[in-house]
Amino acid sequence: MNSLIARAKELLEKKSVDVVIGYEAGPTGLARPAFITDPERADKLIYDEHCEQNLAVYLTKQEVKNFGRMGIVSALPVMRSIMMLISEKQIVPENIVVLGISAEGKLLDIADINVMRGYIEKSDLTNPDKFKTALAELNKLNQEERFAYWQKEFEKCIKCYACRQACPMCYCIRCSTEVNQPQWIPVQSNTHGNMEWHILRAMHLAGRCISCGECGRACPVGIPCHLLTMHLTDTVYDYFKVYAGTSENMNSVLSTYEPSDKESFIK
Amino acid sequence: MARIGVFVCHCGENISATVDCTKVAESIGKLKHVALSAEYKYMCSDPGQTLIKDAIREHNLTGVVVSACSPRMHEPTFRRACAEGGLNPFLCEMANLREHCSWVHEKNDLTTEKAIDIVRTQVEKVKLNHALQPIRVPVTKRALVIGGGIAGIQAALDIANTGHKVVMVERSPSIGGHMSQLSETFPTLDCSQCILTPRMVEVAQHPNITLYTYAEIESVEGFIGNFKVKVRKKAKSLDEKTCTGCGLCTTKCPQKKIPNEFEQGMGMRPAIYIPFPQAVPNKPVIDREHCTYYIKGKCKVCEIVCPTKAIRFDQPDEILDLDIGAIVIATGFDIKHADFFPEYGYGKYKDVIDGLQFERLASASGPTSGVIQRPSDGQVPKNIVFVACAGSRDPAKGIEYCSKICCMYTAKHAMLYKHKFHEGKAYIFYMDIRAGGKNYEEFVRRAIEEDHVDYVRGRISTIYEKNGKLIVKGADTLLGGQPVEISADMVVLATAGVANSGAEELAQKLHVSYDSHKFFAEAHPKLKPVETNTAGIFLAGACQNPKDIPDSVSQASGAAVKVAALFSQDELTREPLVAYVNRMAPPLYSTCVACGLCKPVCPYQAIESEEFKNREGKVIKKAAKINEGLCQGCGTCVAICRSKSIDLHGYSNNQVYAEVVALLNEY
Amino acid sequence: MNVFSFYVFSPVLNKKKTNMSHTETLTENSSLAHSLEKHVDVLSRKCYQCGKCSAGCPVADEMDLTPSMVMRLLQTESPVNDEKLLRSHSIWLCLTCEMCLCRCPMEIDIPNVMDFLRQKSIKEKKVNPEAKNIIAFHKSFLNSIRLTGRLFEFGLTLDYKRRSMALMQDVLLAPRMITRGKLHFIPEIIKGRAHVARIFKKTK
Amino acid sequence: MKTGIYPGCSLNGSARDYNESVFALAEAFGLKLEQVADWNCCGATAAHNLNKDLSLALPARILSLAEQNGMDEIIVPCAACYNRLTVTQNELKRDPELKNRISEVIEMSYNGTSQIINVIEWIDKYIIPELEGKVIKPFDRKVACYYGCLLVRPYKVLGYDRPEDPQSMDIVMSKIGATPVYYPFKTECCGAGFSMSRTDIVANLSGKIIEDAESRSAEAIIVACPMCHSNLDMRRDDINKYWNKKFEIPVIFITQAVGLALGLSAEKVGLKRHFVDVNVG
Amino acid sequence: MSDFEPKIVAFVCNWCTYAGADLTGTSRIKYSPSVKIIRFPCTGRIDFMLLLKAFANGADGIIVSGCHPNDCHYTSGNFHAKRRWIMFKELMDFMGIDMKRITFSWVSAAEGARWAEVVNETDARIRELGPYISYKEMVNRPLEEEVRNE
Repeated sequence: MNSLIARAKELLEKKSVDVVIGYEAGPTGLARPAFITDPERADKLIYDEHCEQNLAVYLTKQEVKNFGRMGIVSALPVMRSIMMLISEKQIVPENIVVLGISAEGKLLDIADINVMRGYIEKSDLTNPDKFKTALAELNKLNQEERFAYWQKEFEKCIKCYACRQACPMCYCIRCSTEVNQPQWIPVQSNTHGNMEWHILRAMHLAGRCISCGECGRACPVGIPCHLLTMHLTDTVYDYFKVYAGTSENMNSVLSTYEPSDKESFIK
Repeated sequence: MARIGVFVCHCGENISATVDCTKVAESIGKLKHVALSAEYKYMCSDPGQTLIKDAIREHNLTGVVVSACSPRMHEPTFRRACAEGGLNPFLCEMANLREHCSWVHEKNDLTTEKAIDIVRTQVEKVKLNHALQPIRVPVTKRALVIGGGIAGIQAALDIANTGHKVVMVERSPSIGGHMSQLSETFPTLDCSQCILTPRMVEVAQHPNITLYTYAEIESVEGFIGNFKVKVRKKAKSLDEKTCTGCGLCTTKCPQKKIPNEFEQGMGMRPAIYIPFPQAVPNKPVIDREHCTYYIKGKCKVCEIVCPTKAIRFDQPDEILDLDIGAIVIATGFDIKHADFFPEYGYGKYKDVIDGLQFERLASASGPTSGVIQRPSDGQVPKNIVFVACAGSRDPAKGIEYCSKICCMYTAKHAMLYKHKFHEGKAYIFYMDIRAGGKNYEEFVRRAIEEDHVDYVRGRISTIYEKNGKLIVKGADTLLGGQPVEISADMVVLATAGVANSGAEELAQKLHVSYDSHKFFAEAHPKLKPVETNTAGIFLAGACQNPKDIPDSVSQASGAAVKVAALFSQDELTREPLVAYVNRMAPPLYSTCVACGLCKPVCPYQAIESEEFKNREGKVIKKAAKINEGLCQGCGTCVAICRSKSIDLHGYSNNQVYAEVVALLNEY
Repeated sequence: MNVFSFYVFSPVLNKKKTNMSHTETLTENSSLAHSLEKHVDVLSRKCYQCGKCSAGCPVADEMDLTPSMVMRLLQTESPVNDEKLLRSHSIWLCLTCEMCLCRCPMEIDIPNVMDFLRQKSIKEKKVNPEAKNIIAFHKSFLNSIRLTGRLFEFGLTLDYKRRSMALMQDVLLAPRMITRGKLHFIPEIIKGRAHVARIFKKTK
Repeated sequence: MKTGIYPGCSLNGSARDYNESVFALAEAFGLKLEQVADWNCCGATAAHNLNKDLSLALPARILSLAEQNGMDEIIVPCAACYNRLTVTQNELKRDPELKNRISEVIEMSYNGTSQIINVIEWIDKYIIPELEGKVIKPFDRKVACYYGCLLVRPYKVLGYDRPEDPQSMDIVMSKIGATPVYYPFKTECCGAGFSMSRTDIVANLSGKIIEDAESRSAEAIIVACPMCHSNLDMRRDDINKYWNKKFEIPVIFITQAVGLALGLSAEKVGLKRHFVDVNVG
Repeated sequence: MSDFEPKIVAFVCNWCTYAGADLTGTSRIKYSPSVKIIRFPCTGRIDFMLLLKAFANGADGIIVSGCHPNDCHYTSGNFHAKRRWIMFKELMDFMGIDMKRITFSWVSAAEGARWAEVVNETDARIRELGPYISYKEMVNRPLEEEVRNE
């Protein structure tokens, strides 16, 4: 990815950004996030199939914001996250420079937000194929089986909230899990409390999830919690024909409405 | 340490017949924090209320639960009682044992158990109630009336006569609106000008009314009782103080070929003009678009001839800042010009005109001074065809709704024509005659029976010109759709009434909602036809939907009363059951992250954004903030807020949660 | 082959059922309005009888039921009126000039309704006797195509005369057409003739 | 860009004149017009009156053939065929299930790729731009442009010009020096397929059209539809008999008019085949 | 299941369904006492978490009801609720939570009789389904039983 390195160097030298958020090779050979502020270190940047993490999560972190203008290595999910974060007033486009990466891993020239929007609109916004199958499988099960399946999964949950931390959309400074007046989510970890947490999380991401699958990847005990939000992503599209993170002024599905909204279950 | 008083009402037999009130009182009495649990035959009676008041003092209660009828019935009663007893009224809740229990169930243990559950739930809730003070907002006692048509005039006069100040803003150079263009008015056929002009003058002279014509609303901020309105006074290029309205300039202006808006383009006017003889104010304005001086840079004839030297070519627009307490929207309607009906040839054939043009033709002050003549050759039409629903009830090319006024004014037009020209023939092609008003049906009958107007039930398919005649092809559906062909001298299209141009823009400035046709939307179709969903803004006249004069006037008076009622007090007090966004000590300030997702949810634009600055004045935190004046307490924002930073007084997260728990668990 | 005999002994279409996409429902015991809605997705109930269709219809004064009347009768959903419609002359007089649809405030596809009624009328053998010539012409027309793949005007004329018995009609026209080279005696028979014939069979 | 032509039956027979004028124009501007190989009749009114599937299948075959011939667009001079083909293309586009059924019937694959244009669109596209300086005999007459039904309706499907008071023909005519008169009968029906079965109706309707044109002192009626032409021209005797008048106004195909303006001979554009004489002065 | 007395919680809005239920009372229409009402200003206020809490606290069925579309006292609360319930229902289905136990309905202030129907219909359905054992088991499962098997 010399082109990427070159671009990053250039940006840093020109002082058009103060930090480039990207990936570098970690000790185990796997990729880890890198925050490059010195042009000389730009050549540390890599981009390969290991670079899965959604870096957009850092854009809202104060310690990263403090750097100043941020350049960020962005595959499609990151770009969509950025769109959502702009729509939700968490970041200002002026502070972000996108080093876009195409699906083929090539550096894209994302001159400005319009270009990015154009690129996103052209891209496939459905859930990644690897998850589609999983979703289909689950949908095949009957209600009891599904309930059993998820109970089994949520038994494992240790309430570490890694799913929350990994999600660029979970940027609240106080998560509702930390509310104890009333105690919406039980502190200790037990199956139904865990389930409540995952429902809460999924609902809060309804129409906002950009299907990066980061939450599932982050889970230390391997709960496929990303399927919940991704299922809602499908639902949102089925009902309202929108995908999250397609423009910098998305209006959130749950805070808008159309009188013509159709459902079949309200009597 | 909560001390709750519970009062179980028998409501005569109404509750005690099926619910064992004694058992309820007893078992509730056992609950923690319940200082007293009493029962009484009629809690709402005087002795009943006294019981509560005394109990509050004796047991210095921190909360009261009255277990009786529906809170929708007596909540105010008991809250007042508590207040009189020295307890904050919002520390009183009601358990609905009558409508929701005793009346809908049989007498048995289950019913009594349910009653206990209901009361327990309210006890748990009331423990978490907060003492609230009613919200007080000051009221600026000045009303703004937007639009100077008959509705606006009526509203302005009515408000002004209650002794309150009124500002009227009218877009055109004169007030009067569409009514001033009308010849006669149905169903009485009295002259429109004669009944309107006195009112117009009254507006101009009323000590409480400030009139701004040739002016438009620039922006509106604030909320009920406290609006901040910017008004743009467009430059009239004239010093109104020195101008005497002699009108010399208008006669001398060399540019005379401008289609006259007031005459619906059937007459011409100069570039400096007074819209019509009875205009108020009766002073000219320069139409800069057409004025030779503004186009070519020379002329200034008006300036030369003006005896009082009142012309001001370099006059700029003026922006006025007004503090307003209440707003009446009376921007009226417009007619949909029929050019979207190529088959009717409106605009192509001179003698195919619309209803308003006919009004001008029939008006004594009109271009033909009341003689109905064909625009093409000035001939008096020997026969004339009126086409109803030209655009109305036509989703394909026009609008789907019924414009309401056309049936009547078309009947009137036909009548006026017949009165002026007896041997003439008048056909009206209609689908239905909608004459549901006082003396309306009679009026239509008169047109048919006495004036021999020919009503043909069917729509016109096409109109074309042939040897100076207009061939009108219609059908008579009462004869099974038999084709009818009339060779007419003139055709009048009863074109649809539509929202006034700019209505949408204005609605957005005012944050009031409007319907799919850009008409302003009322707060409730039946019970709040005058209010908008924004407190303090009211509707009058045809800006809501096409209306005739009587309807517009009565609605205007209605709006005026709403405003007067609002102005009758110095402060508004509102139930404090509103939402609020939490605040805490720096550096957090609030757990709100200002994601703004609650903003679009609020139907009242009550959610604003507050900025927190550090010493250098740099914004270090943004958070949502609820405007108590606007919030109506629906709580939708509360349920939307992910970080639970918003909460609602009276229905707080804590309370509803406690209710759920209490309702389902016995302790 | 002798053109004349070729046509005179040609099989006659109207012995067979004329088919269309909505066959399956024709036996269904439901009102015309209902099957219209179901199969050509035309809602007769949208019509509020403004009569603009009748007003603009070029053949309205020839019709026994004007377009707006047709819509009204459909709305009644009564067997009697449905019968009336299928036996009416109007449905055959409709020229499909589409003026009605073009000007209908509710955009009701009346031409489509007419097609539907015509086809149903034939299917149920309720064709109005006065319309026999019109149908005869249509059938001769289709017949001509079925046999040659293209329209053979001369053959069409003869076949039509045979069907309609209007033997003397246009005898003066023919010679002038011939002198202007507007009438061939030999049909153009396309290569795909069999193919076209198959299409006819399949759409039965 | 390969442009094919679907003449349709009339242009092969009763409207040979139209056909000749189209090809004359094509020749004059060196435009290649290849016929859709082995084309069949579109089914016209008869088909959709009696048999819906057939009325879709016949045009579908034509369109598929055009696709097989690799034609990106096909000019369809006959308004009736133009209408049927376009309607079919539209129906099949709207309803994939129907499309499959029909392509099964015609035993050919159908994609609806070839674009259908009528004769006026064709003139607009290929001739008007080249017209500069080629008009040697301006068609200096008052003309009534008669569009008929099938060129403009159903508007939602054809999307050509505008349903009321269309202009495209008028524009072309004024480009070759003619003066179009105001003419409210532009889109009234001429009686169409009733030519034989209900000659009386045709005589009545066509009569109105002619009468109005004459009353507006038009010197010619310009048409772009063989059916309209045969009704207004070939049926002139019936019309005169019905109205018991002597209408003399000639009926000219727009292609013929353009041809004449280019200085092509009356024979060349097939004028000699008309029933009502046209004096080419 | 004869001795089974279902616990059903009704979350209703103050302006339509609560008033409707009042009307049921004033018109003395009988319905099952198994349903107990919690009053909200608007369906827009009803937090989906409360539904879960209801189940967690032993509810066997839930009714959520408010103003018909376009009738909302606050003009749009019920529309927002509608979208919320669409999402919620789809998610619940996906997680195998028994949606047959939740009734969503619009009941206006004029529909007293309808409220009784909604209640009785729900009550009957819940009685048929029996107590929500699977959920209760999950909730009541003691901590030590919470195995951690990766």
